[in-house]
Amino acid sequence: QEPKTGGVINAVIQPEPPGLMLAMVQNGPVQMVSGNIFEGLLRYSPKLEPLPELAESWTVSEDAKTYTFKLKKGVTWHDGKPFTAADVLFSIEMLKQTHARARNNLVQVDKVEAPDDYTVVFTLKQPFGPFLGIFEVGSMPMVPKHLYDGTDWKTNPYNNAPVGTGPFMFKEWQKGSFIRMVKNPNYHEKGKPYLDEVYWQVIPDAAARSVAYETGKVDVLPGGSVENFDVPRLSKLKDTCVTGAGWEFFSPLAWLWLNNRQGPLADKRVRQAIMYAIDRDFAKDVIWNGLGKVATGPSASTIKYYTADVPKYPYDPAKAKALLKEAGYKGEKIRLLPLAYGETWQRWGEAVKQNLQDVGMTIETIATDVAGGNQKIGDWDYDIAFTYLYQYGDPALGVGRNYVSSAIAKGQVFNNVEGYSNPEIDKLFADGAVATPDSKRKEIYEKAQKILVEDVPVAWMLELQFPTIMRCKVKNLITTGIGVNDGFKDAWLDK
Amino acid sequence: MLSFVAQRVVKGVIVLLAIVVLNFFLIRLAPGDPAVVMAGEAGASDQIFVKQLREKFGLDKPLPEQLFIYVKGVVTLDLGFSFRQQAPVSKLILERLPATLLLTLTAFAISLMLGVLFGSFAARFAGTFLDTGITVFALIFYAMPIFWVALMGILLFSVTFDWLPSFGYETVGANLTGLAHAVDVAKHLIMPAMTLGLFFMATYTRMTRASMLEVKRLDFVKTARAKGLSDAVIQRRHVLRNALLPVVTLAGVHSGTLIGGAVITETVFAWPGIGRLMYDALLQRDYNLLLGVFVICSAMVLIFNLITDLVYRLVDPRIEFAS
Amino acid sequence: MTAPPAVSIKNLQIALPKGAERAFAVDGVSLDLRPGKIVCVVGESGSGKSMCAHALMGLLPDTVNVTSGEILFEGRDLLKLDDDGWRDLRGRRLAMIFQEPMTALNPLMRIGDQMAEMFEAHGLLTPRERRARALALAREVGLPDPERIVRAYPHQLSGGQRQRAMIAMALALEPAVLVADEPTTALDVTTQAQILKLIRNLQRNRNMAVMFITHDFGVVADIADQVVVLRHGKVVEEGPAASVFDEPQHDYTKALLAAVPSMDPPVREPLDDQARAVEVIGLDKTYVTSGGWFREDRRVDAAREVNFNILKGETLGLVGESGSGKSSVARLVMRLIEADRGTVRIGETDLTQLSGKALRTERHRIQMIFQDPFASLNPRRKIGHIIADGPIAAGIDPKVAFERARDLLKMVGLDAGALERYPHEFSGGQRQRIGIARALALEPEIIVADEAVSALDVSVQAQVLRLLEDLKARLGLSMLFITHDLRVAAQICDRIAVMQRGAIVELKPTAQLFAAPEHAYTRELLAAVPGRKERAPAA
Amino acid sequence: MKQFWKSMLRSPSGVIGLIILLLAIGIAVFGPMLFPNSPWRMVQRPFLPPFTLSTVPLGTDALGRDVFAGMIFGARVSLLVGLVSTLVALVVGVPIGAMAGYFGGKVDDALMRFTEFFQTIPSFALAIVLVAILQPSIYSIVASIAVVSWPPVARLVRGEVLSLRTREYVQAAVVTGQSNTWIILREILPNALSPVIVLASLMVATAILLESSLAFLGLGDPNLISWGYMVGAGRTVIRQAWWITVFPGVAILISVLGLNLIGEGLNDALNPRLSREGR
Ligand SMILES: Nc1ncnc2c1ncn2[C@@H]1O[C@H](COP(=O)(O)OP(=O)(O)OP(=O)(O)O)[C@@H](O)[C@H]1O
Ligand SMILES: Nc1ncnc2c1ncn2[C@@H]1O[C@H](COP(=O)(O)OP(=O)(O)OP(=O)(O)O)[C@@H](O)[C@H]1O
Ligand SMILES: [Mg+2]
Ligand SMILES: [Mg+2]
Repeated sequence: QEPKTGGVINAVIQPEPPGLMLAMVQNGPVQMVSGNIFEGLLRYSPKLEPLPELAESWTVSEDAKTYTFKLKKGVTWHDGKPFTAADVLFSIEMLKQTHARARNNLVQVDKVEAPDDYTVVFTLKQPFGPFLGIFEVGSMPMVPKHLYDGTDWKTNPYNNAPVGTGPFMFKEWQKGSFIRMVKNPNYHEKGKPYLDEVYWQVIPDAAARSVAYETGKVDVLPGGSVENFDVPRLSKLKDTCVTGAGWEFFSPLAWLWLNNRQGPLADKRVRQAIMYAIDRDFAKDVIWNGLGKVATGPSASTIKYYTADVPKYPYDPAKAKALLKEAGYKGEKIRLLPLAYGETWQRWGEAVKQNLQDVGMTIETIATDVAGGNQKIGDWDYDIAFTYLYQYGDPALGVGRNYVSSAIAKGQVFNNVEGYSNPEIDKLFADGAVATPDSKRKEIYEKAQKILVEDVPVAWMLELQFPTIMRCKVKNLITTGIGVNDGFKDAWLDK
Repeated sequence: MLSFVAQRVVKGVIVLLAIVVLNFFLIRLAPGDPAVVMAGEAGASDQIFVKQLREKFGLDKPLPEQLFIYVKGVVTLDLGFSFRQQAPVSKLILERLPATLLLTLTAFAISLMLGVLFGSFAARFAGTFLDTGITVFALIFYAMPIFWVALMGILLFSVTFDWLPSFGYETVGANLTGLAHAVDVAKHLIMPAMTLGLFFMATYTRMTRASMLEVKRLDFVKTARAKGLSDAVIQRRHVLRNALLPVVTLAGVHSGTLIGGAVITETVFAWPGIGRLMYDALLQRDYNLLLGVFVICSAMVLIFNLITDLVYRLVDPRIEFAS
Repeated sequence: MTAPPAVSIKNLQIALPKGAERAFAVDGVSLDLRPGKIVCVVGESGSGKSMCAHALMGLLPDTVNVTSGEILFEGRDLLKLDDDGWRDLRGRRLAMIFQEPMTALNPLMRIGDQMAEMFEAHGLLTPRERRARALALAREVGLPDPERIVRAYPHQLSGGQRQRAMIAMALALEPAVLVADEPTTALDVTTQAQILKLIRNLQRNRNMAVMFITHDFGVVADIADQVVVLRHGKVVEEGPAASVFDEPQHDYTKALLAAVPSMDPPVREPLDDQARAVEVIGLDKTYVTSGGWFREDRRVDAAREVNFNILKGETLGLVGESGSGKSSVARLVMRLIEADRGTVRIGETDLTQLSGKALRTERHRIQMIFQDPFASLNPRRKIGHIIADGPIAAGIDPKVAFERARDLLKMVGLDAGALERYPHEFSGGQRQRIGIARALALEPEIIVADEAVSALDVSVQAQVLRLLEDLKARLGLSMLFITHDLRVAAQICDRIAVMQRGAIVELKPTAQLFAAPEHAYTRELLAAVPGRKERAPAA
Repeated sequence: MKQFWKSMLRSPSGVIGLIILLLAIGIAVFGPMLFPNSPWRMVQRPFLPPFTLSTVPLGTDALGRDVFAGMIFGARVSLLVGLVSTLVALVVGVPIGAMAGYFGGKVDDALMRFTEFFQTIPSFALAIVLVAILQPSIYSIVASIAVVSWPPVARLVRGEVLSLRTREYVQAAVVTGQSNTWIILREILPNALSPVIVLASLMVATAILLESSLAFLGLGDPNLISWGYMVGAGRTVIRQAWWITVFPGVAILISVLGLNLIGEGLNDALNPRLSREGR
């Protein structure tokens, strides 16, 4: 089908982003909106293969230490200035200071050079397997040097009216109501974008979002914007299409932090007992309404080098009881910290509590709001705590950080919060990141997965799925592994 | 009278400063750290990043110094910079204030008008079926959670009948001006204002009723009857006015709290008001923004308290202004 | 000679609720009101006078019911009237002046507006005309500074001023029948004379039928055409004024007439050698009411350089026109309001210097009887408590205090059952007596009596005055006795101070004052005492 | 006292109110004993509509827990939160308002400014902050709700007292040398009672629902079930399963109705003009 041009789409954005300058703020909604205004050097297919965006092509040297990107010519910023390699160099310098994930991703980079206006060369200290996976717009957005260089970034007026190279230009933001972006007529991919305008509607209440969709006021409900319980009902509406695609790059995985440092949970058997005790199928079917997948281990199934060949923990309360007995657990009180992200997570917390109590554990739920919960986790002041994290396509980017002992530090809410420390795992992840070729990496990561699943440093629950609901007339919205985050570039309306 | 107002304003400013200081500490007593929250959202939580954030917001400075900086700002009408939204607090609040005032004042007017109306009916027909009916009716909107009433309203008027828009402040993208715009906003306003108004209505209904029954038995009502005034006029002019005092008091208290108290209504109807802003700021420990909202709310309440006291004086001439 | 009655009450019986002192407030009362005639209803306090009046207006309290009888007005039985019918009659054809001025006015409405409402109620005149009429009415009833008064609120007026406002309202539409429930009780004699003249004139000109309830026989003598004497809800005597005065038939009537105080002050021992009980030096008080946003403040000098003292065992009378500041002086002396300047000394204690607990313990030495009996009784407290609270607060055993309350009630002529009742269940005069009992309960050295007997019928009045005299003698009680009834003043006061516009214009021993008034105003007052022309009843 | 009960029992609204309240309290106290099953236990399939199975007469919630059991157990917490926090609010608010109104001047100023501090912060936000600081538990929740609910009481009482203290009967009490406490308690407050009763009987509902809002944010006492919690928890599935919110919602409504009826009866009983005759 030939794409048609023209039309306006109303999408929901939840929660309202705190800002739109992707280089400065990077939470989910910011990426979702600004991913259409800014661009990265690459995008990723649903299989997480790199695709060209601002970089037309790239080459990797034999030793896997030099990456050369050829930039696309004729790309202009929304204000008409040309986009060049100088912008890339500046962006990298800026992101190193403002974008924590980018900084981590760039630690392996020795230097970045621009031999000419349209070439950028990265030289690495050592080979880094996932290197080509760090150029997506959310991870490394390109910033206009001419507007930011030499200014106070924090108060730069363009933070409020961001200027990118993307298919859409920022037009207007009525705080608390909507964000409006309009077609970039000079977009470097000829003919794109097809849409004239996109409105991002801010509707803070989930039920109200469903209604807005039902009454035709919005056309796109990106993943996670309605309650799971509502998904089946909405899917059945006329002219409604649902897809779970578009999350491959992030692959959110939910698990329970288990505080490995102290108390009964320091015992591997108790942690295993927890895995057996929890009915994860129930959680998937009832709480997540059948969406998602029971996790088998530290890697989501969409992530590179995933293996299902690991020890299994089916729901088995009897076994859990036996293990507890074996470990000498005598009903010591265990504190459970649910995630205060709304009803689904609260219900899940209650279900898990019930599961654990059923096998004879004494559970006390600690109530806090999000900020208070973060503080407790950061202070290691918990026994069991809910979380879910993105995995960013490669175990070296999103998985290892949660298990290696170098990532243990007080005051942080991710990374190795559970206090698991295993030299073997440390080594495997260190090697895996720099190993070449791919087959070698695969071998290392599979081994790591087996060890981790045996040790149960945390209790993996579900690979979450956040389906995107939209009207069927919206075509081609999700074409890449990062989904709606840069989706409107290709989307068109079948009127 | 003018000097009374002037005095109250001066006092108000002092109270406001005290409130600022106390709130400053109160907010910080709550567990949670804005830097950690933000780091969490950004999907990265290494310590360098958190430290950077803390430095950026001045959270690394000792508390008294932070307080000093903040108070100094407030005195010069600068409410600081929102950590999370990266914008001046006063700008963020001012953006939302009109919508909030529109919603709350409308709701307030609705609740007061309906409340007093129903209350006087209930009093006039005390003990009858009508009285019971009004009581139950008012209590339903009061005791039923707001979100429930709101959602039922949406389902009925937006989904089933498609009469009223279900969310927002105006039709996005319609670019209406003048009267058309006003009508559009009014359409959006009806449901949230009614929801909120019906909630507060119960208090006024009950209060008016009780108070009127009390006043009804006073001697001057007999005088009024002896004049040959009609029942309606007696109720309105003699009974109601005298019964209004506690209603005015309560209205004063509510009018202020309404500003920050409409979180749920604003949420369900996606009304871009301050309640929502405050709620988010609170959950994210966006200290400056939260404090800013508190300061604005406090100022509003103080203003409303002053107005209440002046209205009191209008309603009850026996109350003298203390000087 | 007898025109057909405008109103004729036939065999009226009104039942009281359970727990009241008797079954029927009014029992078989019949009386006629004729156009152009004034019927004075007299009788002891609580005898059912007000009940008759209220029944005539259809304004009986909810808890009280008419059990039989009829009230005919223009051929219709008023008792069978529906709401609309009443509304049409009230105000326009039947008007009423209530007994208690403070509570009878809406505290939140300006006086002028309340007057104008009279016209509005019946859809007469334009708003502008109504206001003009209100002003004219205020002037007609002799309210001072009418422009200001119509803008004032009831609480800013003196008792007499309020009463005059009420009268103005009642007369506004020149009704066919006027029911006046002790309309001049709260007024000083000069104003009273004016009002009586006013009522008389209107009644003559408009051929109005008037039911005039009073216990002031001077007034009766001045204006009555017919007199009806009530006792315990029954008519005990009825007839033309002259015959009732000259040849009273019933013993009760005779007793009443005998109790009317005379204008001739008795001879009194001079008390010069006694110590000073109260000393008032240079009291000043100006009320300033803020006038609103842009209006000027309203200032009233309620006391200007007021000096006097009261000796031990002495009664100082304070007379003067309504609104002259008598109550204000009383309040200043009681320290219920703060003076702008000046000192009040009780014995050796400077009351104006005390505060807090010290003031509280000194307070029982000086007690007050309030002018407005209803307003000064807590509607939610039983009489027993109202009287006993003071002594209990002073540390007296509650049992004893209640015992004494019972005695006091008996002393003021109420039965013990009253202890268990609430203020609204009493008649005006009964409430007044409760106020007196309360003041006496603390056995004070000094009593400030603000119109303490003005609401009482003469027999009870005489009884109470005797009581006060007796206490005075027994306990060496001193008294500041505020009144506008110069007869009473003549009988009870050792000396009398005359007040006008906040200042004392003359202060002399009673006999001297009556014999040789110096100040023009004093002379005016004395001349206005009602019933002077009539043969002085035996003292 | 006897007379008080007599007149209370004479007013029909008072009787109905009392019956409702006693019933609710009875359920709160004895319900859990008769119904030993934990309301947290998942007993049936989720979203079972009401009146289909006799074992779970009111259906099940999102996790398959018995809504009826929740209602029974929830009564205890909800009534506790509602009644106790209202009571505390009254105990704090009435004296402060009375003193401010009675003494006027500096005392009034000081007390009102103090009140303003609590009154000016949006109550919901203040409650959240307080619960967060104190750590969520039934005690801290009750305390926080009380802290945010007393200012209106104080303001209301002050307003009434302000106008009552100029009445002559108050002056009469002053001249008989009664202490300020006595005057406030005996002369003024009884006459200011009627609006306070109304406010208090309404506050109970606010407290119950405020607890639910806190629970919604994860700041409820997670180990206790309450009506408010149930209402909040059913919120997101209102369109699929109305019964999860409606039943506890109706329970709240009926309790509040009962309390208001009691308030009405109380008002009548305390009003001497009505107490003699009834109506
Ligand atoms: N609270 C007040 N505020 C303003 N003016 C007042 C107040 N109380 C009294 N006044 C005014 O002060 C004057 C004196 O009043 P006061 O009550 O002392 O008179 P009085 O001599 O007792 O009169 P009466 O015999 O009618 O009772 C009157 O003009 C009255 O209007
Ligand atoms: N609301 C009431 N409830 C019960 N008894 C009442 C009520 N009002 C009046 N009474 C009683 O009815 C009787 C008649 O009262 P009424 O007011 O007619 O007396 P009155 O003749 O006007 O006396 P006064 O001269 O003292 O005003 C009194 O015994 C009084 O105690
Ligand atoms: Mg009377
Ligand atoms: Mg006076």
